[in-house]
Amino acid sequence: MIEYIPFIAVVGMIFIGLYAVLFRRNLIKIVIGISVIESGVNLFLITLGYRDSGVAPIYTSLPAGTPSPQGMVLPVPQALTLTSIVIGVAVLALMLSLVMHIYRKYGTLDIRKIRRLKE
Amino acid sequence: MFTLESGSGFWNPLLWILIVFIAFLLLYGIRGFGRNTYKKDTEQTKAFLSGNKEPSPDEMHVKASNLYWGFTTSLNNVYTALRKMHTGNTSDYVLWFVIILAVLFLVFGVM
Amino acid sequence: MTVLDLLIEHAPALIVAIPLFGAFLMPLVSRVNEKLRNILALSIICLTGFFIWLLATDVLARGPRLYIFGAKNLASPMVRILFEVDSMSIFMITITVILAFIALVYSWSFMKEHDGLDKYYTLVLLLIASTLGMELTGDVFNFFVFLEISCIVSCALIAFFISEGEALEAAFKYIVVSSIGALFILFAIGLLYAQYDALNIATLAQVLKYTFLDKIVLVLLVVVLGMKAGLVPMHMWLPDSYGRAPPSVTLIIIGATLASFYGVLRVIFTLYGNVLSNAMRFALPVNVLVGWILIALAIISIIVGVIMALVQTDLMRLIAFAAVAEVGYMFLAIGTSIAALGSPYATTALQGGLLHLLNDALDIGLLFLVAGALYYATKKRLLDDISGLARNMKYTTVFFIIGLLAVAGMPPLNGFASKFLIYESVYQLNPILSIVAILCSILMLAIFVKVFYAAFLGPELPGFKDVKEAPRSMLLAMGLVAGLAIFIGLFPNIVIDTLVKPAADALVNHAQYISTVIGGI
Amino acid sequence: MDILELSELSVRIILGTLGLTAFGIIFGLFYKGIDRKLSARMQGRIGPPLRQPFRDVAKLFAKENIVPDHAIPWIFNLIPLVGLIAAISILLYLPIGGFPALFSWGGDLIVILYLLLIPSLSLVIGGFSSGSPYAIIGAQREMATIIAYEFPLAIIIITIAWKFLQKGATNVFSLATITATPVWNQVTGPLGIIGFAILLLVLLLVTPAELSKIPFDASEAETEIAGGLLVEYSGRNLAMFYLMDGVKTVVLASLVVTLFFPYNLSPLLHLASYPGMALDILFYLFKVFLIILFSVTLIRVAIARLKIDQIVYTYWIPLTLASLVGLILVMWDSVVMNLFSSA
Repeated sequence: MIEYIPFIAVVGMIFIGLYAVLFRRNLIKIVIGISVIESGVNLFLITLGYRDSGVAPIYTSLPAGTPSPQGMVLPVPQALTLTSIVIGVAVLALMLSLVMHIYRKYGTLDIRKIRRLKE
Repeated sequence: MFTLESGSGFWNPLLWILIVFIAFLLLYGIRGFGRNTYKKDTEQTKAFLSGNKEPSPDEMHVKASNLYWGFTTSLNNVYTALRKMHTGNTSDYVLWFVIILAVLFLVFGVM
Repeated sequence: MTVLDLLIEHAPALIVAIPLFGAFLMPLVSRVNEKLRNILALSIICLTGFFIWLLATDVLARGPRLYIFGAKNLASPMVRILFEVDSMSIFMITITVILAFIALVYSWSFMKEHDGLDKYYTLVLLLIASTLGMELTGDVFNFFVFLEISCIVSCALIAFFISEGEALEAAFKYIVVSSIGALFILFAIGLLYAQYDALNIATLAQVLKYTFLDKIVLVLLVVVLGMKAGLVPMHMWLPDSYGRAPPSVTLIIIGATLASFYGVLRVIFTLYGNVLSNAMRFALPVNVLVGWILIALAIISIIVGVIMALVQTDLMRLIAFAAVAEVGYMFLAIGTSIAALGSPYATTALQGGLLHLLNDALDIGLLFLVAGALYYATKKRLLDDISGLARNMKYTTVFFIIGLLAVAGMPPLNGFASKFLIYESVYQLNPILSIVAILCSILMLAIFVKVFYAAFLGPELPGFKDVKEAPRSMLLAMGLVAGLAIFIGLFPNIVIDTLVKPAADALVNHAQYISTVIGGI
Repeated sequence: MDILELSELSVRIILGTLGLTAFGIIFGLFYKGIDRKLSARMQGRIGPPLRQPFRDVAKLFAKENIVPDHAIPWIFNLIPLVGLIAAISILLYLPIGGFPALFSWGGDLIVILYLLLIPSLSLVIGGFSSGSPYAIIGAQREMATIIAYEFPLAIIIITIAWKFLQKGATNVFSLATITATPVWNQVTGPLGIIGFAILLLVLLLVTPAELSKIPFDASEAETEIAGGLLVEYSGRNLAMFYLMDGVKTVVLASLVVTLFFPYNLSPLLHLASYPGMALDILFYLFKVFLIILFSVTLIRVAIARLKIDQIVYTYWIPLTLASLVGLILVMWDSVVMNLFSSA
C-alpha cells in the first residue's frame, strides 16, 4: 500500500491544481494552480524512477557493494524532471510578469473581469 | 497530368483558365462595341436614391456589422447560444478542455 | 564521403540549430545595425531553407533518415535524443520555413516603427526553431520540450504589443491553456515511459499494446494536441491570440499550430498505428471510433467557426474564426481517412487533408497579412471603421481578392483543389459530411465578401482620403503568398506528387518509420 | 501527349468556346423572349415579340455606360464580364444538344457547383462595388439567397453521386458517368424513385433562385429597392449582366436535363448521322424549354415575391428537409428492397 501513496499524491495534486485553475478567480491563484499541476507531474516522473533503497545514479561515487546498475534509481526520469522544472520556471516567470502587466492595465486580478476578448 | 483526379471526379484548372481566357478575349471584344462614354461630374454619377437628397458618405455607408442582417436574425437562437459559450473567461477555456477529456475517457472506457 | 553527404547527414540537427543559434545572435547584431539584423535574420532562414531542401531531396529519394545526438548508433537502452525525418516531416518543415520566410519579409516594414525589435527577432527565430524541432523529432519527450518552447515564445510574441491590455489578456489565456495542455502531455509521456522504458516514437510504436494506460495516453495526447490545433470547443484561445498577435508573426504561430496538428497525425498514424485497427471498443475497431470522434469535432469546428466568423467585427478575430473552420476541414479529412483506414478513398482524403494543411497556412496567412496591411495603413481594427480602401490600396485589394477566393475554395485557386479532394472522398463515408463541408465553404465565401465590401468597397470616408499603399516589403510578402496560392491552384498535381503523396504514404506506412529506428540499433 | 493531340485539343478548346458562347448567348436571349411572351399571355397581356431581348441588348450597347461616384471603377467595370465568362465556361462541361460534354474530363459536378457560384458572386460584388445603398441592400440579399439555396443544391448533387457510388460506378461526379446511365436506372425500388422525384422537384425550385426570378428575386425587387444590385448599372455593363442572366438560364436548364433527363430520341427511332443529331438537338431544346417553362415561367407568374427571411426559411427548412427526405429514401432504397427479397 505504502508504495501507492506517491501516485495518490500525484493524482491529488493534479486535481487540486485543476480545481484552482477552474474555480479560483484570482490570477495569482490560477498561476499557483498551474504550478501545483506541474509539481504533481514532476513527482510522478520521479516516482517512476524510484527503486527501493536505490542510490543516486552516479558511477564514480557509487557506495561500495552496490550492485550496478540494479542498485541505482533510474537516471532518465530525473533528467526529464530537471528539464521539466527548468521549463516550468520559465513558464511561471512569464505568467507572473503577464499578471503584473495585466494588473496595471485592467486594475484587477479577477479573471471574470479580464475578458475584453470574447464572443 | 494536369488533371486533378480524386477517384470520383476530375478538375483541370489549366483547361478552365484557357476557356476563360478565350471567352474573355471574345467577350471583351464584343463589349468594345458598346458605348463607353458618360457625362462625368453631372447629376447622373450620383447614387440613385429615388430622388432623395444624398447624405454624406458617413451616413449613407452600410456598416459591416449590419450586413447579412436577415441571416443573423433568423439564426438568433444559435447566436445566443454560441455567445453564451464564448465567455472569454480563461477558466471556462480550461473547463471545456477538461470536459472533452472526460467525455473521451468515457468513450474509450477509461472511466 | 563528400562535403554534401556530410551536410545532408547533419542537416536534421542543423535545421534546428541554425535558427536557434541565430536567435541569440540577434540582440548582438541589433546593436550594430538594424538593417544588418534584418538581413541576417532573412539569411538565417534562407540557410535553413537550403538545408531543408538538401534533406528533402535526400529523404524523398531514399526514405526516412535518422539522426542520433551524441552517438553514431542507437544502442540499448533506447534513451537517446534522436531526430527522425520522413516525408511527412519534410512536408511540415517545408511549410514552416516558407511561412517563416514570408513573415520575416513582411516584418521588415511592418515592425519598423516599433522598438524592442532585437527581442522580437530573437523570439521569432526561437519560435521557428521550436516549430521545426517539433516536426523533426523522433522522441516524445523532445516533442514536449519543443512544444513548451514554442508555447512560451508564442506567448511572448502574442503579448508583443504590450501597450494594449487585450494583447496581454490574450497572451495570458494562451499560456494558461497551453501550459496545462503541455503538462498533460508530460504526464502521458511519463505513463508511456513507465510501461515501455522507452521514449522514442518508433520503439514505443513497436511495443505498444493498447493497455488501459495506453488508452489514457491516447486520449490525453489527442485532446491536448487537438486543443493546440484549435478544435472546437477547445478553440477559444485561438481567436484571442491570433487576433491580438502582431499580424507579421501570426503566420509563424499558424505554423506552430499546424505542428500540433502534425502531432495528432503522428500519434494516431505512427504511435498507435499498430494497435488501433486491432483493438475493439463498442464492437467497433478503435480506429473507426477515433476517426468518428475527430469527424464529429471537425464538423462542429467547421460550423462554429463560420457561424462565429460571420458576426465578428474585428477583422483579425474574424480571420481567426475562419482559421478554426479551416482546421476543421483538415480534421474532417484525416478523421475520414482514419475511420476508413485501408479503403481507396481514405488515401484521397488523407492527401486532401494534407494539401489543405498547406493551403490553409497560405490562405489564412495571406488574409492575416492583408489585415496587417490594413491595420498598418489605417491603425483601425474594426471593420465598421474602415471603408473604400480599394481606391488607395490597389495591390492590397488584389491580394485580398486572391485570399478571399482561395480561402472560400473558389476555382481555380489552391483552396479549391484541396477542398475538391476532401468533398469527393468524405462523402463516401457519409454524404452528410460533404454537404456540411460544401455549405460551410459557401458561408466562408459570404464572410469574406462582407470583409471585402467593408474594407475595400463602399464610399470613400473622409478620414481615408490620404491612406497610403502598404510599403514594398509587405507587398512583396503578400505577393509571394498570393503567387504560391495561384501556383498550387493551377498545378495541384505537381505539389501533390512531390510533397503530399510521399507524406501521406509515410503516414500510412508506419512500419517503415519503425524499422528505420529498430534497424538502426 | 504528342503534337497532334495537342493541336486537336487546342482547336477543340477554341472552337468549343466560341461556338458555345454564341449558342449560350443566342439561345439564352431566345428563351428569355419565350419566357416573357408566355408569362405575358398567362397574365392576359400580349407581351413583347420574341426578338425583344436581342433589341434590348442592342439598345443597352448604345446607351451611356455610367460609372457612379462612389463606385470603384475597375471592379465595377470588370465584374459583369467575369460573371458572363464564368457562366459561359460552365457550358463546356455540360452535355449540350444531346452530345456528350465537350470536356467532361476537365470538370465534374463539384466544379460546376462552384462555377455556378461565380455569376451570382459577381452580381453581389458588382452591387457592393457600386456604392449605392439600394445596391448594397440588394447585394447582401443576393448573398443570403446564395447561402440559402446552396444547402438543398449540395444535398441533391451529393445524393446523386452517392447513389452512383453504391451501384459500383467509378468517377461518380463525372457528367459522362451520369449521362451514360440516368439516375432513374440506378434505383431498385419505388422508394428510390420517390426520393429522386423529390430531389428533382427541389432542384426545379432551386433554379428560380439561382436565376433570381420571382418569387426569389428579393435582391432585385424593382418595386422596393429599385432594381437592387443592378440599380447603378447601365449601358454595356448592364448588357453583360443581361446576357449573363440568359446564359445562366440555359446552363441551369441544361444541368437539370443532364442530371435527370439525359435521354436522346435517336437510339429509340434508330436514326443515325445527321438526322439523328438534328433530332437530338431539337429534343434537347424542347427539354430545356420545358424546364424553363416549369421552373421559371409558371412559378414566376403564379407566386408573388417573398421577403428575404422567407426565402432563407423556404430553402433552409422545408426544401432542405424535403431533400434530406429524398436523400434518406434514396439511401434506404436498396436496403428496403433487400429486406423484401430476403423475406
